[in-house]
Amino acid sequence: MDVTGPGPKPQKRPRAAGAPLGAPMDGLWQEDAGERASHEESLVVDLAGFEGPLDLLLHLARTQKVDLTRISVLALAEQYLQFIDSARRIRIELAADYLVMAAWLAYLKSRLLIPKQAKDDGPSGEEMAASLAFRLKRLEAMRDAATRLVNRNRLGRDVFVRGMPEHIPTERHSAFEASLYDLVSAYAALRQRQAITQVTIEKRTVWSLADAREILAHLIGGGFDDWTALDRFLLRYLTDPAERTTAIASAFAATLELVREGRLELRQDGAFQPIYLRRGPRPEGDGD
Amino acid sequence: MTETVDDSLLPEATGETVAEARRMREALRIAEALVFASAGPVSESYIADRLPRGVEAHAVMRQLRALYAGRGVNLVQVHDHWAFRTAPDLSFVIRTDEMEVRKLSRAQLEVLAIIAYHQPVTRAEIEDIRGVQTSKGTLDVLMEAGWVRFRGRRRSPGRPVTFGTTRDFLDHFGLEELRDLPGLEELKGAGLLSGRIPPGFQVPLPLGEDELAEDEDPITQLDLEELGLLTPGGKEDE
Amino acid sequence: MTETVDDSLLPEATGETVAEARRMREALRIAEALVFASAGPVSESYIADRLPRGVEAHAVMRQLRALYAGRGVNLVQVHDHWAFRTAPDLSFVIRTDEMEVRKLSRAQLEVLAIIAYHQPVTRAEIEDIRGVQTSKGTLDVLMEAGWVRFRGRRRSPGRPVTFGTTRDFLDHFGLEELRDLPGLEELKGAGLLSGRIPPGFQVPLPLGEDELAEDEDPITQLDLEELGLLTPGGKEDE
Repeated sequence: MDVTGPGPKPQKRPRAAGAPLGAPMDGLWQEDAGERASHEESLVVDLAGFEGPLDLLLHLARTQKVDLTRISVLALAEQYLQFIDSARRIRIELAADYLVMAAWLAYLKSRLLIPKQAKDDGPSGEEMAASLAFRLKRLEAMRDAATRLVNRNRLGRDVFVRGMPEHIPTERHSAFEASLYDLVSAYAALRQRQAITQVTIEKRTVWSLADAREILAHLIGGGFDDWTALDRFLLRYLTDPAERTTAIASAFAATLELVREGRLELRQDGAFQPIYLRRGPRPEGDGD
Repeated sequence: MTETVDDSLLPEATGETVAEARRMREALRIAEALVFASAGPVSESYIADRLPRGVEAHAVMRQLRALYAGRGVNLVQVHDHWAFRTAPDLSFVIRTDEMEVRKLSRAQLEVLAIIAYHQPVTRAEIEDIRGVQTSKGTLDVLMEAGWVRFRGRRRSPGRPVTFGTTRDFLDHFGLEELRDLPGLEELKGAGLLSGRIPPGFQVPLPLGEDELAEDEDPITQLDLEELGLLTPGGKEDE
Repeated sequence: MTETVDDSLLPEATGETVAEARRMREALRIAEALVFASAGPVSESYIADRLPRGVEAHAVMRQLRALYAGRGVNLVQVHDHWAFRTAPDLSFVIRTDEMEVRKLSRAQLEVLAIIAYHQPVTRAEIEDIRGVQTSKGTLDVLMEAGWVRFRGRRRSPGRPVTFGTTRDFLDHFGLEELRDLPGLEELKGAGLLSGRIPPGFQVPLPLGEDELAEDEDPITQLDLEELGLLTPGGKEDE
């Protein structure tokens, strides 16, 4: 992708094996799966160049070197999860988006591997995979479109306006000029200025109930018609071991709240058994 | 050169056609002067208001465009506006080192493309396509550049504001209409612009950082005990 | 049109003259684009430096001038510099409505935005939101622009006049209705408001144009007279 910005470019940059520290993560995925373990020490995971989990997935898909319609979603999920695991192992702080995607992919993987149950009316693993492939394709299409757009003949670079305009005809009947953007940004700036606040919010070291709710709501999305032991995936990917207690507490409290609102149902077969979730009778909630 | 056009109209001219040809010639001159004088695109209706009576503005503009085709300066249409622009193949002569076109970051460019191809589009939809939250300032920069604008509101719960592109966007990227966006038809044909994801599970949406209430305290162990959520043997609330 | 020029050169063309005609044609295009895009008159030597080899700049410029003679735009020579100018007889078209378009000042924009979002709003409330006094001129300018109007009177001590926006306001800013103004979420989403805003911060949803607030009375003839906007006796003074 050829963009004029100084933005990061997650292009494939071939690296020699045993690349020095600071090598882009690309090297990681050009290793053979078998070799990976032995090279792990010298590999550095770098998320800086990526714009979110979908971008990372797209990059991984490209390294499969096949048409996006024919990617193996299973292999892709596997690669992504390994990537997240190695990032966690070397204690890279990952944004929640990446972790939520990991939880979702772990779930997808389980759906793809475990045969569909007869009474199971939820979306099949294949449907989920198709949906992911579609989103990757769409993102790639937009990337290409952006490249084509920016490479057109642009005003001020390839094509020029009259350098010495004699008069700018106006159609405005008003003697004043202002755009909606001018108006709205003036308003926002004014309100911001007036709303000075001394409140400073400390960085959270624990999950708030709101965090947990938000994450759960995003994960539930439009699916979950059947019982799913999702908490396993959530906990595995969303938390540091140290934070696990608070995460369990918050996630569980959030779950109960969602149950009360009818957005979720819960099932547990016995003490210390996995907790199953499924969509409740009012999945949309009351809207927020 | 308009001379030539008139000549071709004149050979067997009656009084009527002579007058008509003269009107057309005058209309071409006026339209040419109006558009030439302005740096920005001039609306066809503005031109029409200033043409001699009985002359059809669009026909005039098309004839003027033909007159300038292949020249060093071309007449281009931007939606329902017209502008003179230098021929793209001559950029090498005109470009100087001081000229700088606005640089876009990868994220800005992507958001711009999504807005252009999917408009009217809400912020949530942009984020859904990119799979990531739109960072502060991205939309702001695009709006400040005058390429993106608030379009209206979607008639759906919450009535979210929709974004679209402006005429300046078309002008800047040399597009006559949105229909001329490169690859638009193929993308539509491939179902990539419908916004509809195949049936099945939705891939998780990006987490909106801002959507998390900031006026909320994290839940503590103590709170949970108070709420009875951590009492051993606590009954599930189903 | 350059086609025509070439044709006239071509009748008995040998390979040599074809090449020469092509060079001339290219030289005309380059000169035309250069003069068009330049911010001031262009010196002939500057043009000469950019023409194909073996073409004589002055001959090119004279031919270009002939090409534009009688057209809506003419190529004129000022000492040894060249520039395009509107044909003198067409100045009436260019000058017609020489209404100077002014940009709204920061203060005017702010007051207008407050009126748009918070309407119906009194002057005291505007000042309260802005935290500064509003000069009389500011509201006058907005009313004169046709964007702000008296809406009614608040049923509170002193019965202060309330302000609101007009239909022209919506037209100018490309809004279908007041509810299309971006709200809190969208302002944040577009990066215009930062995430760090206190809880309880709200962006009001403006009341539609024709709706009166519960504590609002419509403005009457009598009110307008009182405000000195109508001369007694009902003669409008607009």
